[in-house]
Amino acid sequence: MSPPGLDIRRASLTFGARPLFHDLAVEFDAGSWTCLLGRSGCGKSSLLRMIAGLALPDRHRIECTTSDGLPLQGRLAWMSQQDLLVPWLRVIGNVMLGTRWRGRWAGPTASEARERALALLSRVGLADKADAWPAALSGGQRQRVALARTLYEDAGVVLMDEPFSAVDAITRLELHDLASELLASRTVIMVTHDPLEALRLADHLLVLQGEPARAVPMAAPTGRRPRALDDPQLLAHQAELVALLREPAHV
Amino acid sequence: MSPPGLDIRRASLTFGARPLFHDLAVEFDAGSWTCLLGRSGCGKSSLLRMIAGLALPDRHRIECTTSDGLPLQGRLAWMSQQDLLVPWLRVIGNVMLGTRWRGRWAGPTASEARERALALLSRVGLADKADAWPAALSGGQRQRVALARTLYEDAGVVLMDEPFSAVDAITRLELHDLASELLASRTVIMVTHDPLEALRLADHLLVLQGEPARAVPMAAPTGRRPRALDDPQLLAHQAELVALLREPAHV
Amino acid sequence: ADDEALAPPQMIPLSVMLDWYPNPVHAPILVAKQLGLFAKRGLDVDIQSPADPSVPPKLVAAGRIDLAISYQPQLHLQVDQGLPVVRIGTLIATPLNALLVRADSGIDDLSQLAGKKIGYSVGGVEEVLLAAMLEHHGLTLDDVEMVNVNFSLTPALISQKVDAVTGAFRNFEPAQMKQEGVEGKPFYIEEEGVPTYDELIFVANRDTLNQHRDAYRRFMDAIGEATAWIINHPDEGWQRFIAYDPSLDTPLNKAAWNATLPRFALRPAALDVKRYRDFEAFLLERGQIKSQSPISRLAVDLNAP
Amino acid sequence: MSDSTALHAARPGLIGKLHGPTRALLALILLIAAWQAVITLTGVPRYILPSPLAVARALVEQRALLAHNALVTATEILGGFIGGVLLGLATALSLARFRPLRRTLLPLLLISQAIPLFALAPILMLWLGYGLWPKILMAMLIIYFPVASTGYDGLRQTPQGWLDLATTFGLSRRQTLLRVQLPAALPSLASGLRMAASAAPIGAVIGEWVGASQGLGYLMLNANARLQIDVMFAALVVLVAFALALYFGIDAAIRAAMPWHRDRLEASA
Amino acid sequence: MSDSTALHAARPGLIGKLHGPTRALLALILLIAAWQAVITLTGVPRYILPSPLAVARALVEQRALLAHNALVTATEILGGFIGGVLLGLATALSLARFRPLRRTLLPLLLISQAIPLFALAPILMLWLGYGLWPKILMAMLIIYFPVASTGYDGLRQTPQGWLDLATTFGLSRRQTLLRVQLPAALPSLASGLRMAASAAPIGAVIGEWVGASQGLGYLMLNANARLQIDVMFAALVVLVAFALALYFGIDAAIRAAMPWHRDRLEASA
Ligand SMILES: Nc1ncnc2c1ncn2[C@@H]1O[C@H](COP(=O)(O)OP(=O)(O)OP(=O)(O)O)[C@@H](O)[C@H]1O
Ligand SMILES: Nc1ncnc2c1ncn2[C@@H]1O[C@H](COP(=O)(O)OP(=O)(O)OP(=O)(O)O)[C@@H](O)[C@H]1O
Ligand SMILES: [Mg+2]
Ligand SMILES: [Mg+2]
Repeated sequence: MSPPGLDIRRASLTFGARPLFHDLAVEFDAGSWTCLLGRSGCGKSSLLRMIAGLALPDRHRIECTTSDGLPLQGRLAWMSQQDLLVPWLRVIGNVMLGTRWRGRWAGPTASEARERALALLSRVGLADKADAWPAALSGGQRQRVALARTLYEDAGVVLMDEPFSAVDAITRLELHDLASELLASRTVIMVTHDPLEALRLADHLLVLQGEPARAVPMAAPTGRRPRALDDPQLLAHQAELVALLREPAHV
Repeated sequence: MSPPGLDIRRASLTFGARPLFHDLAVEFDAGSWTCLLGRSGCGKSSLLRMIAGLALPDRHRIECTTSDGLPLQGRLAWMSQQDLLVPWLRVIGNVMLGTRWRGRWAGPTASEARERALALLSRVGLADKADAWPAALSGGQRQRVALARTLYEDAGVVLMDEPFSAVDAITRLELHDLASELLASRTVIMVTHDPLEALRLADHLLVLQGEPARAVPMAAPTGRRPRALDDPQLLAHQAELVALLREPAHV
Repeated sequence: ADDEALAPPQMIPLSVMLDWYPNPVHAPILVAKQLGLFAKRGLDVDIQSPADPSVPPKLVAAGRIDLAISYQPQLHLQVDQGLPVVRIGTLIATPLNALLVRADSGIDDLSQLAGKKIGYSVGGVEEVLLAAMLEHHGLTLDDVEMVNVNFSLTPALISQKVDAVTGAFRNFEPAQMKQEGVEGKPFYIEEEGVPTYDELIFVANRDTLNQHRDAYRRFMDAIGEATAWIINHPDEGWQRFIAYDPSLDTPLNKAAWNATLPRFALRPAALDVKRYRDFEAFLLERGQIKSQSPISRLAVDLNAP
Repeated sequence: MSDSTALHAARPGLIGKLHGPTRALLALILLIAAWQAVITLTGVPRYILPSPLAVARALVEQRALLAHNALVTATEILGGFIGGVLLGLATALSLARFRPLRRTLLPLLLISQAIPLFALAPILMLWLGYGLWPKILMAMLIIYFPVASTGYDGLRQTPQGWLDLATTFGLSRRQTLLRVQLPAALPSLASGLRMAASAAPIGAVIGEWVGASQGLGYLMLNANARLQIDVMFAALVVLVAFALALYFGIDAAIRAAMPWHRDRLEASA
Repeated sequence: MSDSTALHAARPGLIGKLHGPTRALLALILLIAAWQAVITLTGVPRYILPSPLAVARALVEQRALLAHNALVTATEILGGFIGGVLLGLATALSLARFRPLRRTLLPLLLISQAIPLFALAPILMLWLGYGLWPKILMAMLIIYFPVASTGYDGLRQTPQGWLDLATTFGLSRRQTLLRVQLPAALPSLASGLRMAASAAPIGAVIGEWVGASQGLGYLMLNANARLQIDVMFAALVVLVAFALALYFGIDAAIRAAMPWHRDRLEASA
């Protein structure tokens, strides 16, 4: 299985009279991990939605080509900024949501699928919550279930919108390791607000900047992901990244 | 106006057979800023709810005494982990929610109150969104409205649950300044997952640890809040704090 | 204008409730009003109609209205149940009730009803009347199937959902069938083993009768005058009738009008005691009422000394 | 290659245009066609189901009669609707506000709903006479329950977070009910209001059956008793027109009252 | 000093116990008291409103008659309820699934709702005869609309996020409808089901009034005509008991079908 790269062209989005971006063009290499940063409200989540082919309330257009020319549909997993757990299924059911909702147990049997979901749950530290209702989870626990659900999909292209924003620093590092491992050769586009997180995980850094926004690329540190926290490159890059983020939103 | 300190004693919370904490005792000095940290799911949000006098689904008890002996009610603002914007009011209405819902314009006139709300909105960078519906906001924008709503309350005791988790790094620093300024002499209890954030803002650090959890205090850096990011104390303390957080959850 | 000149200064208000929506059987009341015969006698009569025929006697008993149109068989049940109502006059002096079949059904004799489906409307005594008719022909209720078709007697019969209906009015339903192109064939119940009775009567509250006796007397007097006038002038009567409510002017009502004229009581205030005795005995014998009542509890002759 | 160019642009206009009247008209034409088809196919006799043409003729010929009676019924419907909605709302709020009330009042409510009105009719008439009020009361009774029921269900289901917020804001239970739970219950209540709007005419008509000397319900029964089925159906048509007008009016009012909801609905329509 | 020791502990048990039957019993006692009070205060005569005692006596004395007719009506109610719910659900799903349908079917639905059943009843009777089916159909018609209406409203209001998730999961519209929107609409649908449960008996009774030779509605009409008001009210009592049983049964079923909802409700009760 080799995940496709994505070539985004002429992405435009306007809310009312306000163009968020106009004729944006970005390329995402196959199997690479891109971190998308930008000021709050600059359109990161919206861009992710457009790539995922989701509806937006106002005028928008996008041309999205895959590197292998096959449709993206069915090879994509999306983790939204909200956890989107469904209250009528227990935690385990929420992790296996894709399988449950599609109703076909493609390949593995039901018990194998369940095994895998349980394994993922214990990887995100929630083995003991498999049979809990989502309503009985803390904010960070909910986010971890949503992460497990996304990883469970085992998709070639993974879009994640601030996936670690609600967990504590230690858990966050553990989840970095987990995600790096499980998404090793996938095409990942991840929105984050944490510069260090971006520098640990990304092959490519992309900062949405200005209005209408341009996508400003920045070189990522070298070396295997996830990079060690004490990697001296990180500190060096961090200053550069923060400076880039600081640039006035209104050009 | 001098805000009260809080003396929490014999705080106990049990979900089913699982005691989250038992006979916890903490003191919050009048006018001090305490940051509460701890692993995801350790009970931070629940503790905040208990202090705020909110319902919890299972057995719990708390004895909460104020330093001036007056009731806490009416002097408290709570910002939950979810933004809790109400969809049927525009952004400005959500900021002034307390005034609107209570229906008495205690002291200031309606237009003065509105002025203040607008000023707060522009401080959190959303001046142009005052008349937008909450549904048209990004995640970070919603959180900023919730912050503005909390600050608008102008309460003596302020409880905030991960108030900056959804905004970008730059905005976050700006909001630190804002909150430090407006909550200068208030009694603040803030849950956060970002050690640096805690070290910038806190007079006292408190780590919830173990199961049932104990509240382990840690010395905060000295100097005026918010401390500069390049304050050498921060880095030194950070290692200590992370080590404290790393301690195994299950004792 | 002459009538008004004669009217006493103080008009007595009198509320009268029909048994059902206005139709030709109510002609004497409506025409009396049209002709000003009530006003002439110092009565200010207010006419109302219910959607449920069982309601008016109850309202009379409760003192809510003064007079109601009811049915003699019902009167016996009402008095037996303790309602303080009493008959003070007669509107239709024969049964109107008939058992109706399609003319093309081949039923010439009620004994042919064995195994048939018979529809009936809400009546309260329909079953007893039918039982009497069947027994008269050597059958019992168990030989037929009874269906309560409520107010859809004609449609049920025309569309052959039932083989016969009972509780049909002989002046109305056959005309209705004819209008729809189906010939109906009535069996008159008083010829089939049921004692004869007054179909439509006026009832008043027995407890307050004496207070109002004079007004009621004048009321019945007006009814008598209107009846005579209608019979003398049937066409003018029809015009007065439809003038009461223009929506009454339908071919069906016209047909029913002619069938109804001969059935009006010509001496509406007069009382035939024997009818009430006989019918009460009939109901008593069949267990429909618990006990016999003194005749004065059932009916009065307002003009009796 | 996946291309979703301009997929979701500029739809609201089109849907907006087709709302309300046009929709209803379309449906009406369809209904009349179906009606005629039933007659043609099943050969149902005209004293049971008259043809659309016959009914149209009755509509024109009896317009004065219909108009007069329609006015009466319209008054009853409107009065009943307003009264029923107010009473229903008050009940829902009381049920949500006072816990002890719930255990006893709710079953009573149900009982009131399960009693065929005809059984109560003589009682109502005895107390209220034959005027406008018993009919308005009947319409109220019919409208009352959906509003009270959906309103109560909506009030119960306020997301806990907002209730918590209200608590920390120091709101009284009454304030919480009116300012937090009530707006939060609007979508659910809207469901009940729409249902009530379409049921209101029936309420008035039943009221008229119980006792009346004018109104569309009276006219219908009266015409039915005389086998003037065309007039009866003409009255029915007017009645249905009322119900539709009320429904779409309420629907528009609900949309106007929930402006924040509109974008979302149009976006997902 | 504020002390909220053990404020919210161990409540569910108590509330749980008071649910359903006990609640209903309490209400019943209240109702009977109110009933007697009305009689005592207003002096309404017994042939219009009999005393509770007289009705109780009729209940006992006529138990065989009542039981026989109740069985018939129960069958009709149950059949109508099941049919109405299924049909209503199917309609709600179709409306949510096929956009063109909405514009035309919805007004038709409204029209069907606005037509007093009595007007349709004779037509139905003539087509279907006087057996069990027309009554079941009548009960179905009454139950149908609340279910279809609240179901559709619920299906429309699925939070956008779940729909988006379904899209990225590659679900077909049908799968989305059945697996995402339907469970999300359960609370709203529950509201409609409760309403339907309390209305079902009326449907059956109206069916019986138009043509029947057994059943509680038939019995009521007959008893009313014979001035056996106590028997009529006894039948009414049985009918109301049915409505209550159905309501609380449905309510319990709904609670069982939404276990995730239970905690929340109990927590905020
Ligand atoms: N209704 C409930 N029933 C059972 N357990 C619950 C319930 N609500 C919360 N919990 C449990 O209580 C614990 C504490 O929850 P809380 O929200 O206080 O955590 P937290 O410290 O704020 O975590 P986070 O950092 O992830 O927000 C969690 O482990 C959670 O599973
Ligand atoms: N329905 C809508 N109508 C109008 N404007 C909208 C709507 N939805 C989003 N927007 C605007 O679009 C902009 C981009 O929103 P988006 O959610 O993509 O931001 P973001 O970059 O993800 O921000 P954050 O970091 O805060 O999550 C925001 O300024 C928001 O106000
Ligand atoms: Mg976002
Ligand atoms: Mg929390």
